Amino acid sequence: MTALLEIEKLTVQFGSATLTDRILRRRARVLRAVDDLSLTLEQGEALAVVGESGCGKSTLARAIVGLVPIASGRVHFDGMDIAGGRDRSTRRRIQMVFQDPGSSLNPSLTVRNTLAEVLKVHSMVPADRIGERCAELMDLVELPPAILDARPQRLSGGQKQRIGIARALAAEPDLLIADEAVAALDVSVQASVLNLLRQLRHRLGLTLLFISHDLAVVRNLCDRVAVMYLGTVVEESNTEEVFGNPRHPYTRALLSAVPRIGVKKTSGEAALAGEPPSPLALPLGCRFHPRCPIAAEVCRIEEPLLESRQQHAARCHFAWESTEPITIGEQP
Amino acid sequence: MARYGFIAKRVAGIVPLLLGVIFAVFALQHVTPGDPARLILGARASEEAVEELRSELRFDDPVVTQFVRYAGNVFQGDLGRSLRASKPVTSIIADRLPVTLWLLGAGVVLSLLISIPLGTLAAMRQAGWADHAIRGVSLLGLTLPPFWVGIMLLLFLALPTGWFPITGFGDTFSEHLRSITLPALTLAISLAPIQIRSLRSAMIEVVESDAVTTARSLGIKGWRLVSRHVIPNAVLPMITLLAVEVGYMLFGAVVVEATFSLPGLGSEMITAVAGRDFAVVQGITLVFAVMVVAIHLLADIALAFIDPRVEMA
Amino acid sequence: MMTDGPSQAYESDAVSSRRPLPGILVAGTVIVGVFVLLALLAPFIAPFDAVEQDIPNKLAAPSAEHWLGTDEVGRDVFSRLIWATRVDLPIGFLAALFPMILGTFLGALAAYFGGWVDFVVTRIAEVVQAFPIYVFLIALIFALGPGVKSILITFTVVSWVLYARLIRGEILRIRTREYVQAAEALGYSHARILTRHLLPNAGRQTLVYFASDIVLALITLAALSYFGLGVQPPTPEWGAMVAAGQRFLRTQWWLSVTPGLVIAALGTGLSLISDGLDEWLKDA
Amino acid sequence: MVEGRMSKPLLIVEDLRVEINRHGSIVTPVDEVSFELQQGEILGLVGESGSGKTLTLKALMGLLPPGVVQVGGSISSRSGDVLQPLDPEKARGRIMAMIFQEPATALNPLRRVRDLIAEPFIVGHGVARNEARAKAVALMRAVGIPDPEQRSRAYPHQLSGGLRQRVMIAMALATESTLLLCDEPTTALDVTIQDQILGLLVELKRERDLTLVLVTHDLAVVSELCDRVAVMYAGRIVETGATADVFANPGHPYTAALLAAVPRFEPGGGDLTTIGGSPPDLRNVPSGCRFRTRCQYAFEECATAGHRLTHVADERQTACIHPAWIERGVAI
Repeated sequence: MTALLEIEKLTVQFGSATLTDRILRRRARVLRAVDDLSLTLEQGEALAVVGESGCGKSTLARAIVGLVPIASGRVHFDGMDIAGGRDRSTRRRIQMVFQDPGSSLNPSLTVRNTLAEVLKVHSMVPADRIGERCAELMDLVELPPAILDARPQRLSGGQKQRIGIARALAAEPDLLIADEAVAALDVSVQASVLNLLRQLRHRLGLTLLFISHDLAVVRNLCDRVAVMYLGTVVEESNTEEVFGNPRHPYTRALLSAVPRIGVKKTSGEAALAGEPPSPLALPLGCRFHPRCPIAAEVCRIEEPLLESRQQHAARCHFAWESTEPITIGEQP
Repeated sequence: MARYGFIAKRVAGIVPLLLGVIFAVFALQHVTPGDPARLILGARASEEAVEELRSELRFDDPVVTQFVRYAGNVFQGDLGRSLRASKPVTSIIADRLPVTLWLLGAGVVLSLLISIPLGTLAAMRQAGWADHAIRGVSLLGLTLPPFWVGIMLLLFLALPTGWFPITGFGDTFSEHLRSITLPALTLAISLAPIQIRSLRSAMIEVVESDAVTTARSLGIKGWRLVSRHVIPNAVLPMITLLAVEVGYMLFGAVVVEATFSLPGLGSEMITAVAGRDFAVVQGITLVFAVMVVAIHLLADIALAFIDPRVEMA
Repeated sequence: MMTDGPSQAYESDAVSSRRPLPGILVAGTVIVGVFVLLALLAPFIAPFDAVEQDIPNKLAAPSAEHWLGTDEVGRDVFSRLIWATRVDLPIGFLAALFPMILGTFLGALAAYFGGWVDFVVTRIAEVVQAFPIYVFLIALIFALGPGVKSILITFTVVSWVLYARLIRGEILRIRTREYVQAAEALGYSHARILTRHLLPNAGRQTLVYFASDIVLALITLAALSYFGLGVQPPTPEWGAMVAAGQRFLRTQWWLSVTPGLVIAALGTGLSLISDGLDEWLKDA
Repeated sequence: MVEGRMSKPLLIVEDLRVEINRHGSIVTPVDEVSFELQQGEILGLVGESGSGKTLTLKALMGLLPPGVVQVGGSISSRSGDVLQPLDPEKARGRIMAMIFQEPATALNPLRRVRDLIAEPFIVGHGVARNEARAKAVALMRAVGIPDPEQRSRAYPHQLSGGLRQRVMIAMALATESTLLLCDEPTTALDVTIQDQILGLLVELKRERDLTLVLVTHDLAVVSELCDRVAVMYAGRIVETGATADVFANPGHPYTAALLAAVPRFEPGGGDLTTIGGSPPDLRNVPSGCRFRTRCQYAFEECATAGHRLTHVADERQTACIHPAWIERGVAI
């Protein structure tokens, strides 16, 4: 396998020093949504980025697609550096599926307009084949061609989400980024969209970056998982390794916090106390230490590095203290 | 506290705004086609007189110099002299301002007396006949020209009854009150429809809001619900509306004063426009603008005190 | 157990049932349509000329010949009301259209590009808004001189601000919508994103406001003419007719009353269109 | 119809029917809903969007939105040994309180937290203001808000989502109601915060002897928390029973399909089972069983059968008339 996407020390920040800040010589309120993050995505794999809201996973997705500017770091896509900007044809090769079916389609365009626009702008097919191609795309996402002439407000959430996928596929991307693409859907619809994504991935040889907060969904779909906390990756490995042998205390907490069918909660004990600190004021040392059940003195002082053992990386001073697998929340 | 920071920022922001306003007023004489001195004196004035006026008003200086001089004068309280009345513009404004303030005060109070009960009633009886009637009347009210409403009041109230003077402002307090009644009512009729419509939708939004539903779920009801949860949240958009409406309000005042020949700033402005009295038109325009800026500022300060969230803005 | 069928059934019934137009929108369109017809067909409908004087027959009471009587120089009031439609309606329309075009353009640029463009547009708008805008209108018309041309110029200079603020706010709101981000991800040009994805969706509120702004423009135009600053005599204009009739209020009251009613009727039609559009476009 | 089998139900709902009249066409989002709530239990009301679960809850509270009306059915509550019709106007804030989905909008933004929590004490129990504020701070501590003294002076917008939901819970507790109706209380929260809040609810229930109704779309949350569950589909309850029983051995094809569609927390991906078709348009519901158009077990009688929950075992009821499914429910 070769790397399709290589991210090195990526930083994305919001807000910058204003004029008043400069006059008053005060520290600018800069929010580092993604902080010194490195990640590699192999050709054809499905990598999940999981984490809670505010951890920067959506910003990471937007930075890769080129919707937010990159403050520093290297982003290499198929050998090209795209951190500083990209031309239209490179842009086409990275597409995104969004979260909210209610706002992901332009309400004033019919489905056909939406799809045809992609085909036209990027000259994907000759002009006389556009109608044909639209029908093919509908077929690809398992929707009847009659929907082509409907406007989004007449469609159900699941249908809209499929059209969002079709729009991305119309550009024939190499990398598809799905940002919480099934989070807003009902269980039964979610299942069918997940199945669709899995099929498409294998059929079209897509590389998939799947952003999600839902660990069960991730386990169902992805080969590899990266866990993010406060802007950076704290653990990364293949799915079974992360779920079966989590090395970072945050991953463990996350896994045991997920409610499961068949497990009854009998006490008020929570997997993790407190709430994440504001990304505007990151704690010194390890950024997880204020909530960490096993934090020691070193954690308050020294920020751990993302340390790797046998293709399993974790950003914790004690990740590899003992190599015994830790199992969490065993099913009865 | 953060809200004081917000207010300080807001007050500081006024200075460049006022400069912009003064510039716009100053620019009025420069957008006028032709020689301003000639315009002021009229076509039949002699060339010497025009020349004299031009050098007196220093129209030949560079525009920037003229503006700096004009702004300097304004900040010192000198708005120039009226050529027709040969008086300082400030003294004319001082004479006329009280009448306009009377009219505005009475008009706004009257309009709120109309709009608050009607707007609340319409919101509470949403989609009932009272709501439909109130919405219909306020929609019609939006379309009535204020001067015409004034004339109708004269025709159907003042003329048949003889209770209200048709023109003028009188000399005593009770005469003022009688003279101001119909003009204020006219102004109120032109302001109330917008207020009713906004208040209605604001009230409906608040009553249906999650926050009020929560309060009701806790058993809070009756006057306490209205006074602690509905009114404070509905007042916020009303304050904003009154501030936005002030521009329209002042236009209404100008129209109403002219209709009823009330000796206020508005009728003076119309007279000055007809007499091409530049300095007076500029001065009154400036006073009106300052009133708007002041009211916007007051509204923001009021919002800052009611709503703890403004610090985020 | 159950297999995935051809995904969810297509809600065909929902597609075929288009939402009906609100009644008030239809009613408003009918009213305004009547006025448009009056303006177009004035030469055929109006029984008399608009400006020809008939001094001996001045200030006549309503009669079979002069339905609404005659004015102070003997012109037929009914005819003048009809002819005035040709003046008030197009001027009112243009006095709202020009500011809409300018305001939408500037507001869209400000919102889309941000930075210094936004800074400049917002600051100018703030200054214009510091004036009570219709009073500023009087001052500007005073400076430019009365007449249709200065009316249109001043309306444009003054009331673009409201449109600019409206469209700017809407675009800033819609810009965060995912379909706009999708368009950016697809590498569409600025022009395409603005014209195809932002403006059609941001423009709904503008359209609603436009209809009600024509009412404001009509009333303001009438008021300016009432002051003698608007349309100049002898051209028939409703506001000027109210003013001319005011002198005869005690005796020939209909001279002032009828033009006001006509303004209110047209205004009501436009307001109904505005409210109806709002309702119709709200959840579209 | 429900026949009371267990002793001392706290609340009995019979044939509840709610209508929406929109542009002259009437839809019935809640139809023939009957259930009993036992003292001290947690009952889950679970279903997908549009199933009528939230409106059922709001009907109990008498807080249906404008234009939505309860047109039939009865709700009675027990006081002492007597069952009497429930008057929501009187019961709100006395015997029952509600916890809402969106803590960001559910709190009055203009009032300080301590005044929000103190208000039910003042209104419902005539406590003086200062004493009520002191009690408010104590409650804040009880629901696990750190630094309650200091936080009590904050405004809602200054708190995080998790803390706001704790404030919401404190407000409900301040009414000293023993019945808490929770409408998707953790849907807006992150998984670790959800874990904390669910734990808090379990603790509070035990400490204060509360009875809870939990409306949610999340089957796993139901499984973690609820003693009994009622599954809703298109406005009707299709199955009720002890949560563990229902989930282990569903007695209605819809419940079974829903459970199969949830991605499980187990190794290995693979296609999820989905439900064909989509929930019916409420303006045009199928006759008889509303699930029959999507049900692969449907037979002729499903089109004509009236809606009726049948007891198949102790505490188990199903609306399915198919013998095989009745059999399944019995066979525990």
